[in-house]
Amino acid sequence: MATMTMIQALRSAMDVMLERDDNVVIYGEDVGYFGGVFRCTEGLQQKYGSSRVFDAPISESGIVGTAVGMGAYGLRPVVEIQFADYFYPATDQIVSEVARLRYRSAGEFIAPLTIRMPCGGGIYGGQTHSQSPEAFFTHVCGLRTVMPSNPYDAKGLLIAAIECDDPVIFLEPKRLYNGPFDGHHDRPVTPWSKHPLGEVPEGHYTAPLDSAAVYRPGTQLTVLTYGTMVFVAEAAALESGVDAEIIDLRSLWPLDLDTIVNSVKKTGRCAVVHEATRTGGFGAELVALVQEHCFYHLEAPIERVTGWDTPYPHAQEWAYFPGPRRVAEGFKRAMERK
Amino acid sequence: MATMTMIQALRSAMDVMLERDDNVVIYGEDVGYFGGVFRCTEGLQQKYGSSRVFDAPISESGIVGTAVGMGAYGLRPVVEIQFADYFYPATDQIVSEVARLRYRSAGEFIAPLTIRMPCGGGIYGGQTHSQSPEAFFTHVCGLRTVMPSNPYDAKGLLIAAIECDDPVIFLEPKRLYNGPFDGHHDRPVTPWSKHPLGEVPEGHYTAPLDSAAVYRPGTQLTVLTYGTMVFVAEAAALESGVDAEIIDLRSLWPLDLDTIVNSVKKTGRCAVVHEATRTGGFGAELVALVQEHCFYHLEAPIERVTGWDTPYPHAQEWAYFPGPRRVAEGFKRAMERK
Amino acid sequence: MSQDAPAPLRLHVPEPTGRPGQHTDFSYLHLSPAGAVRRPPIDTQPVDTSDLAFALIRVLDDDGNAVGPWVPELTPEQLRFGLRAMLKTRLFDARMLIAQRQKKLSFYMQCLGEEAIAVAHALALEPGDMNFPTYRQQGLLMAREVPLVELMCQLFSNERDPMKGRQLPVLYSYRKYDFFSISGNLATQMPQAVGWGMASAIKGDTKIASGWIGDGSTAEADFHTALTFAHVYRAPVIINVVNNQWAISTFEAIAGGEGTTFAARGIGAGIASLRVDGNDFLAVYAASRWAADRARSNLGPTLIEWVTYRAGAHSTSDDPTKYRPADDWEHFPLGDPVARLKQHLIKLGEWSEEQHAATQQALEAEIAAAQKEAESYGSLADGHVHSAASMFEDVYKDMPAHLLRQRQELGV
Amino acid sequence: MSQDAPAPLRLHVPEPTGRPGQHTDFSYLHLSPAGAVRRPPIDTQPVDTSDLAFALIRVLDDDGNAVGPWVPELTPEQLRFGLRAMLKTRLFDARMLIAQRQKKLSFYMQCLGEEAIAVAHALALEPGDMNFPTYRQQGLLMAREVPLVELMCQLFSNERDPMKGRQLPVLYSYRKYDFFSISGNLATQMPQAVGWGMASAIKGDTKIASGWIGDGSTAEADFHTALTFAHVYRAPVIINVVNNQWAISTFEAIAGGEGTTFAARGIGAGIASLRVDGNDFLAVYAASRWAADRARSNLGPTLIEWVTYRAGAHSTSDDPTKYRPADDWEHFPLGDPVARLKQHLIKLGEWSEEQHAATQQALEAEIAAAQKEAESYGSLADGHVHSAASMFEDVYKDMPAHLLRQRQELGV
Ligand SMILES: Cc1ncc(C[n+]2csc(CCOP(=O)(O)OP(=O)(O)O)c2C)c(N)n1
Ligand SMILES: Cc1ncc(C[n+]2csc(CCOP(=O)(O)OP(=O)(O)O)c2C)c(N)n1
Ligand SMILES: [Mg+2]
Ligand SMILES: [Mg+2]
Repeated sequence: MATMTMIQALRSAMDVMLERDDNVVIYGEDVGYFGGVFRCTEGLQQKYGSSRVFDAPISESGIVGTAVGMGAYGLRPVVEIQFADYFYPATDQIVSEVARLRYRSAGEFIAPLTIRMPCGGGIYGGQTHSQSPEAFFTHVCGLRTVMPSNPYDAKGLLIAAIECDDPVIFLEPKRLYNGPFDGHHDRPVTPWSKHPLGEVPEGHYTAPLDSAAVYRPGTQLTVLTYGTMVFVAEAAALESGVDAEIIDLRSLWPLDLDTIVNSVKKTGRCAVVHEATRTGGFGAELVALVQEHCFYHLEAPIERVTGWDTPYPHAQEWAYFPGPRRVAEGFKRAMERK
Repeated sequence: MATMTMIQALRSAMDVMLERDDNVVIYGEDVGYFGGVFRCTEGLQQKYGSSRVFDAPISESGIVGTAVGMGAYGLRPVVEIQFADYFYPATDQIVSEVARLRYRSAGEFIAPLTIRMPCGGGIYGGQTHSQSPEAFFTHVCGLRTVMPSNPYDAKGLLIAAIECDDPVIFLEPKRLYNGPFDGHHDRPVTPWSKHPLGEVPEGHYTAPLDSAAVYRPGTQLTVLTYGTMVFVAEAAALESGVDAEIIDLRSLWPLDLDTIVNSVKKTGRCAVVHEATRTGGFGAELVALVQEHCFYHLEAPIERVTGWDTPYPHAQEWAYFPGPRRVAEGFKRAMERK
Repeated sequence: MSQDAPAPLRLHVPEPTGRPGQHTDFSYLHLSPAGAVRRPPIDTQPVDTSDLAFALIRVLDDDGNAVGPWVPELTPEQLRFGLRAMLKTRLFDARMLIAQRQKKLSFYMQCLGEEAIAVAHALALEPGDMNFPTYRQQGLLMAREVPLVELMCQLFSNERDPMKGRQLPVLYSYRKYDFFSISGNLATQMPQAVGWGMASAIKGDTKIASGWIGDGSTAEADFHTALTFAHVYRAPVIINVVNNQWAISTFEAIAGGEGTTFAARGIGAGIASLRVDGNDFLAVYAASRWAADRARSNLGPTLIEWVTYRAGAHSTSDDPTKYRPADDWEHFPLGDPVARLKQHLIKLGEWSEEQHAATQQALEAEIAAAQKEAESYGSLADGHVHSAASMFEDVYKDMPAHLLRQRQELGV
Repeated sequence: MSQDAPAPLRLHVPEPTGRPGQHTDFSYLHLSPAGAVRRPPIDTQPVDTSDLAFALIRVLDDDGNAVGPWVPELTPEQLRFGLRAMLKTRLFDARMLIAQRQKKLSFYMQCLGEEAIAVAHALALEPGDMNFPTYRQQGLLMAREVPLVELMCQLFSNERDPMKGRQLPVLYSYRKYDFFSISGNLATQMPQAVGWGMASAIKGDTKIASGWIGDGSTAEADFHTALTFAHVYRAPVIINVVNNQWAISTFEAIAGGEGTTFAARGIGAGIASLRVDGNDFLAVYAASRWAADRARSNLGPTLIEWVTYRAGAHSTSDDPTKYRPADDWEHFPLGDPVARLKQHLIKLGEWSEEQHAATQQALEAEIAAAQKEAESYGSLADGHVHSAASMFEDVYKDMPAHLLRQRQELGV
C-alpha cells in the first residue's frame, strides 16, 4: 500500500470521487488553477476541467450559498473554506440553510454538502489562522461534524462525507497535514510515511461517519479527544505514566456515545482534551454526556484540558496550546483526586 | 414606584441613557419612526431626533459593523437585531471584531456595544422567530452575555450593559415581554403590573452584570436557569413538590460561579433548564462546571431539561418547548437517583 | 465660519415623502411613459443596459393599450389565464386574511397589489426552471395551478400540511412546481438560486433559475454575493428585486433607494439590468421573457427591479397606518395590476365586466370549497397537527441515536 | 439543433490573460491617456460620475509631465516628502523580507508596486481622519513617520511589540497615527469605517474616515454592507478599493472584474466613484483630495478604485510564479510609482539621480539602525516575547474570575 501525507490522502479522496461521480464539484478560494493554499486540490482542475474544479470569489457565504443551490439541483459540492477562522461570514447559510433545509422542506430538498476547513493551531498563525470552531457546528442540529487525525481516516471519512446525504463539516487539523505532531514543537515531526496510519489505499474506501476509534487502549483513564490532540494525548500518556485509553472521536456529532461510555465505565476516570477555547467548547458537551451516562462509575471529576478563554495569541502560542506538559498534568489531576 | 412591562422597562433604560449620555445612539431595523416591531423604542426618535435613534437597512452585519466603527470613534451604540434568529449574518463582525478588538489592539480600540435581541419561543414563531442562540455567544471570549427575566432586571441590566466598556449581548426573552409566562400556554398570563418584579424605578439604576439571583430559595435541588425558564421552573417546583432552589443566572458569561457552587454544595443535586437545543447548549458548560467544582457533593447526575435537538417546529411548539410537565419530570429524575 | 474650520458634519437619515396624515409625493419614482424605453437584443453587453436600469419599462398605457418595443406576443387565452391567476391570488389572500382573523391560521402574508409580477413571470419560464422565492410570490404557485387544498393545509398547519407543521404559514416548498423551500431568513435564497443556475450550466442542462428578493432585503449581504457569483460565472439566473417601496415600516430609501435604483446595482456588478413597471402584466411578461431567453442562451444573468407597491400590511402582525398614509395605494401612480390587465383585455374585446364578475364568483366558490375541505383536516387551533414524533424526523436522513433517545424522553 | 431544444448551458470560469510561461495581455485594463478624464466639482451627483468609474484618471504622462484637470497643487517639498515616504516603504519592506527569510519574523507582507496609493492618500487627509486599513497600507504609517523601531518590534513579536505579541506581523494598530487595528478577517473594516464616519457626523465633528479593501475582498459581503450604509446615511467616508489584479493566486476577474470595474460598484449603490491610476502619485493625491473634500463638505462618500499591480508575492508564504508570468510587473502598463514620481521631480528640476541615491542610502542606514535596535529587544525566535501572563489581559476590561483561574492553572 502507498503511504500518503494527509494532504495527499485528502486529494486522493477528492480525485476518487470526481472520477466516480459526475455530480461532484469542488470549489473555493484559490483551489482551482493553483490547487489551494495547502495544495490539497493540486492537479484536480487540470484533470477534471474548470467546470468541475474552480476558483471562487472571496466570499464564504457565496461559496456555501451557491453550494446549497447546487445541492438542491442534484450536485454534491465539496467546498473549501481556506481556514476555519473564516467560516463566520457563512454562518447564516450554514446554520439557517444547510443544516435545516431537509427539515423545513420535509425532505423535498437536501444539502448534501461537504464543507472542508483546515483548523487548529501550532503553525504560528495567530488569531485568524489557528482557531478550532467545532463547537459552533456541534450545537447546530442537522449538521455532521467530523475531524480526522490521520491520512487513512482523512481519506475514508472524506469519501464517506461526500457520499453522505447529510451536510458534513469536515475539519482538517492542519498541524497534522505532514505528520503526527505531538505538541513537542521543539522536536522534528515524524513524517506520515513512517507512521502506520500513513498507509492509505489508492482507490475507494470509506471510514464510518459515526464511530470513534480507540487510538490507544488503556485501563486507568479515558481520554476523549480528536485531531491533533490525539497525538499530544499519546505523548502525555507516555510522559505521565498514566495508562490512558485514548479515544479519537473522529465524528464529533453525531457521536459514538457507546464507545465512550464503555470506556469510562471501565476506567472510572475521564479527561477531555481539545485545542478550542474551553468555555462552551465541545468538551463541555462531552463532560455533560459522560456525567449523565457514567455518573455512578466516575471516581473523580472529569478534567478538561483545552485552549484558554482568550483569542489565540501569536507570540504566546505554546503557552496557549495545550501541549504534552499541560495535558499530562491534567491526566495526573484526573488520577489523583478520589 | 411605577410598574412597567418588560418592554416599558427596556424603553425606560434607553430613554435614561439617551438623556444622560450624548454618545448613546440607537438603531436597528424598524426601530426609528415606528419604534421597533416589539415597540421597544417607541417615541425615542421623536424625543431624541433621528441622528440619535434611527432605522437601519436590513443588514445585521452592517448594523453591528458600523457600530464597531462608532464605538472606535467614542460612541456607545445600542443596536437591535430584530430577532435573535437573525444574528447569523453578523457572526463575523461579532466573533472576529466586536469580541476581539480590545485584545488584538492591546486596548487601543474598544467596542462598547450593546447588542439587543429578542429571543426564545412560545409565540408560535416557528423556526426563525423562536431561537435561543446564547451558546454561540458564551463560547466567544471577549463577549458578555446577559439575559434578564423580569422588568426590574431588564432595565437595570440594560443600563449596566450600555455603561459597560465590554461588548454585551443582551438577550430578551420575548415571551416575558408582557408577563411572567410559566409555560402553561393554555392559561392567561399574569401581567407584570401584578408581579413584584414589575415594579421599576423611573430613573437611573443598574443591576450587576456578573451576579446571579436566587429567584426562589430551596433545599432539595439546585436549578440553574435563565429567561422564561425561571418561571417555568417555578411552576415545575410547585407542581412536582420538589423544594428547588431556582437560580436565575442573569449573566450567562462571565458567570457567577460562587452562587451556583454554594447552592449545589448545599442541595447536592442540580438540574439545568434552558429552551435552547440541548447538544452544545449553554447547559453543557453549566454541567461541566458544576461537576468540576461540586463533584464530591453531587448525589445524582445533573439533569438537563432543554429544547430538543431539532429546529424549532411551528405546529409542535408545545412538544418542543420544555414546559412545566417536562421540567417537573426532570426535577423528579434528579431527586430519585441516588 | 472661516475656510479653515469646515462646517460640522450631519447624519443624513432618509425619510419617505409621506407619513400618516400626509400625502406621499410619488415623483421620487421617476416613471417613464409607456412604450418609451428601448428594447435591446438579448445579447447586449451588461454595461450597455445602464439606461434601462434607471428608466422604467412599461407596456400598458393609461388607456389600456399595449405600446412600444416591449409589447410581448401573448394570446388572449394567455392573457385571460394570467388575469384569472392574479384574481385567484388576490381572492385567496383575502380569504386567508379573514381565516387568520378568525384564528384558523397563526399568521399570514398577502401580496395585494403585486400579483402581476409572480404570475406573469411564471408564464415566461419553462417547466423545470427553478424559482427561489420569498414569502410574497404565491402568484408563482397560482400560475402553476397548485391545488388550493394543499396550500391551505400548510397554512392551517394541519395533519395534511406537506411541511409537517414545521414551517410558519406561507413558507411553502413545492419541488414539483419548481418552487424552492422558502426560508424565514432573508436573502439566503439568492446565492442558492445562482448556485442552482451554475449547476445547470455545469451539467450542460437547459434549465434556468429565478431568485426573488424584496427591496429591503437587498441590503443583506447575500444579495451582493448573488450578484458577484452570477456575474463571475455568467450563471443562467434571473435576479428579481421586488421593490414594493416598504420593508415592514422601513421606506425603500433606507435600503439604499435614494438617488439611484435597485436595478442599477446590477450594472456595476456586470449584470444586464432592467427596471420595470411591476403592475403592468405585459411589461412583466416581456422583461421576464427577455431575461429568460438571455439566460437560456448562455448570455448570463439579468437583474430586474419590479417597481410596485405593497398595498396591504407587511403581515398579519403589522399595521401600516402607523408609519405611512392610509390611502397611499390609491395614489400610487402605477395603479392596480388586476384592473390594468382587465382594462386591456376589455379594450381588446377579449373580456367583459360580466365575464370578470363570473370568474370572480367561480374563483370565490372554488376557494371556499377548498377551505372547507382543508378545515376538515384540522388546524393548529384544534390540535389536528402532525404528531410530536414527526418533529424528530428529517433532521438527518436517518435518525441518529441521540434523537431516538430524545424522542423516547418525550414519550412519543 | 432545433429552435425548441436550446443549446446546452456552459459554466463560464474567467481566466487571466497570462499564465506562467505566457505573456499577459494587459489590454483588459482599458487605460485612458494622462490628462484625458474630466474633473467634476465635488458636489456632483453620484449617478453623474458613471463615466469616471469606467475611465482612468491619470496625471503623469509617459514623459513625467503632469497634465490635465486633475493636476493637484503640491509643492516640490510635498512631492519630495512623498517620494521619500514611498522609498522608505519599499526599502523597509525589502529589509523585512530578508529578515523573514532569516527567520527573525514569522511572516511578512510587502506592498511593492503599490506605495503611491497609501502614501499620497495619507498626505491628502487631515490629522484625526481615521484610516481602516488592510495589511498592505504600511505606506500610511510611513507617510506619518511612525518610529520604525516600534513597527519592527511588532514584526519581531518581541517584548516591546505594542500589540503584546497577540497579532501576526504587519497587523498593526496605531490610534495616534489615525490607523485602526488591522483585522485578519477580510473586509470587516469597511462597515467599521462607515460607522466611524457616521459617528463623526452624528457628533457634528469635521473628521472623515477612509476604508481600504483589496480587489479580491470586494466579493466579501461587508463590502456591499459598507456601500449601502455609506450611501444611505451619506457618511463622510472614502472607500478605497486597491485593485492590484490578484488575490493570492486568484485573478481579479474571479472577484467580478470582468467586463466592468470595481469603481462601477459604487454608481449603482448611489456613491460617487472614480477609477484612478494607483501608480501615479499625483493622480492619487488629487483624487483622494477630491473625495476628502467631498466627504468633509457633507456631500457623502466616494468610492475610488486604485488600479495597480501586486509586484511581489502575496505574502512570505506565497510563490506567484506558480500562477502568473514571472516577469508580469515589468510589462504592467502603469509602471513603477517610485520611478514615475522621481522622473517627474527630476523633470521639474527639483530632484536628481544623486539626491535620489543619497536619500536611498540614508534611508537604508536609518532602517538598518532601527532593525539593530529592534532586534536588541528580542524576537519570537529567541523567545523574548510578552509574558504568557499577558495573554489573559485585554480579553475584557477587567479580568474576570474564570481567566484568573485559567492563568493560575497555567502557573503564570
Ligand atoms: C435576516 C433577517 N433579518 C430580518 C428579518 C425580519 N424581516 C422579515 S420580513 C422583513 C422586511 C423585508 O422587506 P422587503 O425585503 O422589502 O420585502 P417585502 O416584505 O416588502 O416583500 C424583515 C426585516 C428576517 N426575516 N431575516
Ligand atoms: C474572511 C477571509 N477569507 C479568506 C481569507 C484569506 N485571505 C487572506 S488575504 C486573501 C486575498 C485578498 O486579496 P485582495 O483583497 O485582492 O488583497 P491583496 O492581498 O491583493 O492586497 C485571502 C483569500 C481571510 N483572511 N479572510
Ligand atoms: Mg419591500
Ligand atoms: Mg488584490
